Amino acid sequence: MTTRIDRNQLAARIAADIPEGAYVNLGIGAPTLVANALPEGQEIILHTENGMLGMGAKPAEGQIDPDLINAGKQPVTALPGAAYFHHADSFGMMRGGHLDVCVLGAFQVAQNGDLANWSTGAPDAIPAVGGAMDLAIGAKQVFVMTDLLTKQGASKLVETCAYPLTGVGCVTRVYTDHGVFDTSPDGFRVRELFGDNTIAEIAELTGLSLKEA
Amino acid sequence: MTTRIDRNQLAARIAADIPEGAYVNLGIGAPTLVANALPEGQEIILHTENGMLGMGAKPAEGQIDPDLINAGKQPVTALPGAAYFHHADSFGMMRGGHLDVCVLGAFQVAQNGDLANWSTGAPDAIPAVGGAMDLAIGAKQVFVMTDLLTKQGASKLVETCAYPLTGVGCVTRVYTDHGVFDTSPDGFRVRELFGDNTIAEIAELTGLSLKEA
Amino acid sequence: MIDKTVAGVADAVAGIEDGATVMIGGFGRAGQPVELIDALIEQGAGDLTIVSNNAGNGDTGIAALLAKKRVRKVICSFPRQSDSWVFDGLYRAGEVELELVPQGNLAERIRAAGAGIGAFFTPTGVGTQLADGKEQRRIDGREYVLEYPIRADIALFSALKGDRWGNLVFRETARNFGPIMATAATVAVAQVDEIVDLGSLDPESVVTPGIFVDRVVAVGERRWLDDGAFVGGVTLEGEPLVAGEESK
Amino acid sequence: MIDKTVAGVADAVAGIEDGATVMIGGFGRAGQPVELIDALIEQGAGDLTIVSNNAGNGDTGIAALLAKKRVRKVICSFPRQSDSWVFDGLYRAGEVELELVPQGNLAERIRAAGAGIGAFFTPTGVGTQLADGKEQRRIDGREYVLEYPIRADIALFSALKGDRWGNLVFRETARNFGPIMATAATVAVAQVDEIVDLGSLDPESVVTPGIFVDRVVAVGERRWLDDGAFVGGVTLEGEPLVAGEESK
Repeated sequence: MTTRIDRNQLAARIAADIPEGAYVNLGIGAPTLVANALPEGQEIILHTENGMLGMGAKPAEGQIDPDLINAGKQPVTALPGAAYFHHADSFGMMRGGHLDVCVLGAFQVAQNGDLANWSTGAPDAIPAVGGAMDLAIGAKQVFVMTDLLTKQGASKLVETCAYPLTGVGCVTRVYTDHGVFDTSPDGFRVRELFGDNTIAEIAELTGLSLKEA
Repeated sequence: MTTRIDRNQLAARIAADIPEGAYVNLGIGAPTLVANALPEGQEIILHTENGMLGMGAKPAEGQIDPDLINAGKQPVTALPGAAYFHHADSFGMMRGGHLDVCVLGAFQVAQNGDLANWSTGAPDAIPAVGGAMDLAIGAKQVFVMTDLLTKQGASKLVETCAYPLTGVGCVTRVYTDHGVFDTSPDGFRVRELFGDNTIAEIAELTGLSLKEA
Repeated sequence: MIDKTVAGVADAVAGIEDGATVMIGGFGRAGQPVELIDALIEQGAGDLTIVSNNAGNGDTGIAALLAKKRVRKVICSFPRQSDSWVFDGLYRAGEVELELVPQGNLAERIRAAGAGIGAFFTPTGVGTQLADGKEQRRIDGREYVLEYPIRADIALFSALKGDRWGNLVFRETARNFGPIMATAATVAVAQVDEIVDLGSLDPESVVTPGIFVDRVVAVGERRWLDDGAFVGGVTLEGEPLVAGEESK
Repeated sequence: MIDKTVAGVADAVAGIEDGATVMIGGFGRAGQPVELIDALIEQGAGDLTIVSNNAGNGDTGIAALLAKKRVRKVICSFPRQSDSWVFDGLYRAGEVELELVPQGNLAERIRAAGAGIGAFFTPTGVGTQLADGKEQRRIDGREYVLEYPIRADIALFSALKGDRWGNLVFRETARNFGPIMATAATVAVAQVDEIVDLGSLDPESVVTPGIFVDRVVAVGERRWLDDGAFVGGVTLEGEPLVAGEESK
C-alpha cells in the first residue's frame, strides 16, 4: 500500500507553500480547509468571490450573520482590514490576475494543466459552474487539492481530461494525498512524494510516465 | 435685423425644457449657465463626468475646495444626496444611457444630428477631446446650446459638418440665440423662433431649407 | 421633489408583464430580495426569464416563484445547491429552461449592459463547452471569447438603506449583484431595511447612486433579524436553517 | 505582517526605469499626486510614456515632469487647458508625442486592463477621426468601435487615507482615475494625507481594496491645505491660483 495523508495534513502541506502577504482564494469544499492550516501570526488575505477580501474564520455559534458568507454560502467573519465590493469588481479582480493563489478541487487534471472540475458530463446531472471557470484562469498560480484516485481507483491525474473542461492549461500544481505534482508541457513532474511512496508506484497507480521536478 | 436673445435668456429657455427629476450633464462653458436658470425648488440632479452626481452651485469665495470641481475644473459644491464615483463608473453611467439630458456647445450641428464641437481641424491646433465624444452619445437627449452664427456670420447649423465630428446623429435639439431647432433625417425642424423671427429669415441666414416642427 | 420611495412591495413590483426578463439580486440567500419576490408572486406575472446567480433555495424566494410555474427560463451560474430541490425537479421534468453562464461572465455581462459596452472579450470559459459556438480571438498572446450584455426589464434586489433619490448602501456580502443589476434594468427596484433622510448617507460611501434606481421600498429589518430568529441561510455544517431553529 | 507603507516619496517611486509607462491620477489638479511626481523628477527616469487625463497644469506636477524633458509620449484626453503652457510648447516643438483618447474610452481601457478584459466594443468615437483605422461592428442595431486595454508599469495617484494593507479611501472628485489606475499597473503607488490603523477604514466604504495597491506613502495634508493657503486650482473665474494668493 502507498502512503496517503489525510485532508487536514494535505491542507497544511498546501498552506506551507503560501507566503505571507499572498492574496488567496480557496474555492469551495475541501480547499477551504487550507484556511485553518495557515500559520498563526502570518497575514494571508483571503478573497471570497461573492465580494470580500479579508475573510476571517467561521463565526462562533450564535454569531452567524446571514449577510456574511463565503462562496460555499457558509457563514464567515471579516477581519480588520476587510473590504466589500460587488460581483463585477470581485470577478474583475480575479480575471485581472490580482490573486496570487487559488486552490480548487478537481475531477481530473491533465498533465498540461487542463482542469475538469465542474461537470462529469453525466446526462442526467444538473449543470452548475458557479465561479469555477473564472477561478481557473483567475490567479497567478492555480493549485488543485484532490485525492490522487477516485473512490473507484481511477487516477485523477490524466494525460487528457475526459470530463468537460473548466479551463485550459491553467493548473500549475496538484496537491494529492500521495504527493505533489507540477504540470508541464511534457508531463507531470513529481515535486514531492509522501511517506516512502516511489515514482514507480505512482506511475503504476496513475498509468502516467512521471519525471522528477 | 433678426431677434437674438442673450446667453442667460437662452440658458433659461433650455432650463424650461428640463423636467423635475431629470439627470443632467451640462458639459463645459456656456451650457453651465443652465444650472443658474433651473427653477428654484425643483430637484434636477446634475452629473459631472469627473465623478459626482448632485453637483451644487459654485462655492462662496473663501469656501473653495480644490478636490471638489466640475468638468471645467471650476470649484463647485455638493448637495445633500450627492454621490462620488470613479471615472470608469462615471462614464459607464453616460455611455449606458442613464442621463436624461446633456447640454453641449458646438462648432457645427448637421441636420441629421451630427455634432462637431471638439476640433476645427486647424493644422496648428493642439487637439483635445476630453469627455465630448462620450457626452455626445451618452444621454437620452443631447441638446446643443450655441449662437446660430459664428462671429464671421457663418451658420453653425449645416447640412453636413465640415469640421471633424464629435458624434454621429447624436444631437436631438439645438437651442440658438435665434430659435430652437430639432434635428431630423430630412432637415432641421423649427420648433420655436424668438421675437418676430421668421422661418424665411432663418432660412436665408443659414442657407438651409427649414420646416416647421 | 424627487421621491422614489414607494409605500409597499406591491407598488414596487407593479407593471411587470408576462414574458418579462427579471434580474434578481442575491448570492444564495444573502441579498436575495425575498419580500419583493413574494410581491412578484402575488402580482402574478408569468413566463418570466430570471437572471440571478442561483436558482432558488429551500421553498422561499426564487424557489417559491419557480414552484408557482411562473418562470420559463433561468440564466444563472449555479442552479444546483444542497437546497435547490424546486429547481432540480422542474429542470428534470423539462419545465424550465437553463442558460448556464460562468459567474464572472454573468457579472461582467450585466455590468456591460449598464455601462453601454456592446460586447467584450473575456478569457473565462475559453476552451470549454460554455464557449461552444462563440466567437473567439487571440489578443496579445491570450485566447478570449466574445460575450454580450445581459439586460432586463426590471431588477429586484436588496440593500441596507436608501434615500428618496434612490442612493443606496449595502451590507457585507449581501452587496453581490445588486449594484450591477441596478444599472442593467429598465426599472431598478431596491428593497431596503430602512429609508433614511436625504443627505444622511455619506456621499463618499454611496455604493449605488440614485440615477440607477427607480423605486425604493422599506421592508423593515429582514426576517432573519426579527427577534434574533434566523430565517434563511445555513448552519455551520451547511444545512438549511428554518425560522426559529437558530438564534442569531 | 503585511506593511505596504513606505517611509518617504523616494521609496514610493523607486525602481521606475527609463522607458516606463506611468499612469498619473488626477483630473486637472484634483487628485494629481504632486508629491509623487516631484519624487519621480528627483528619481530621474526618462523617456516615459505618461497616461493621465490631462497633460499638466501651470509649472508643477506633470507640467514640471514635462519641462524636464522626461516624457516621450502622453496618452490623455485633454492636454489643452488654460494653464497647459508647458505641454503646448513641447507639442508645437515636436518634442512630445500625443495619443488622444476620449475620456470615457481612456477610463474604460484602464479598467479593462485591471479587470482582465481583452478588448471591448464602445459606442464612443464611432464615426470620428479618433476611431480611424479601428475595428468597427454593428451590434443590436448600434455601431461600436473596438478598443484595447491600457496597462502601465507603475501608477501614481492620490488618495485621502490608507492603511498598511493598502486599503484606500478618496476625497470628493479627487477620486477620479485613482481607483482604476491602481488596478491597471504592475506597481500601484498611492500618496495619502494620512496613514490610519488597520481596521479603522469602514469595510463597506473602502474604495480601493489593498489587493490593488503596492505602496502607500503619507504626504501630510496636501499643500493647498497648509495654513489655509491655496496652492493649485483655479479661481471662480477659471484663472490659475498660486501659493498664498488665495486663502481657503
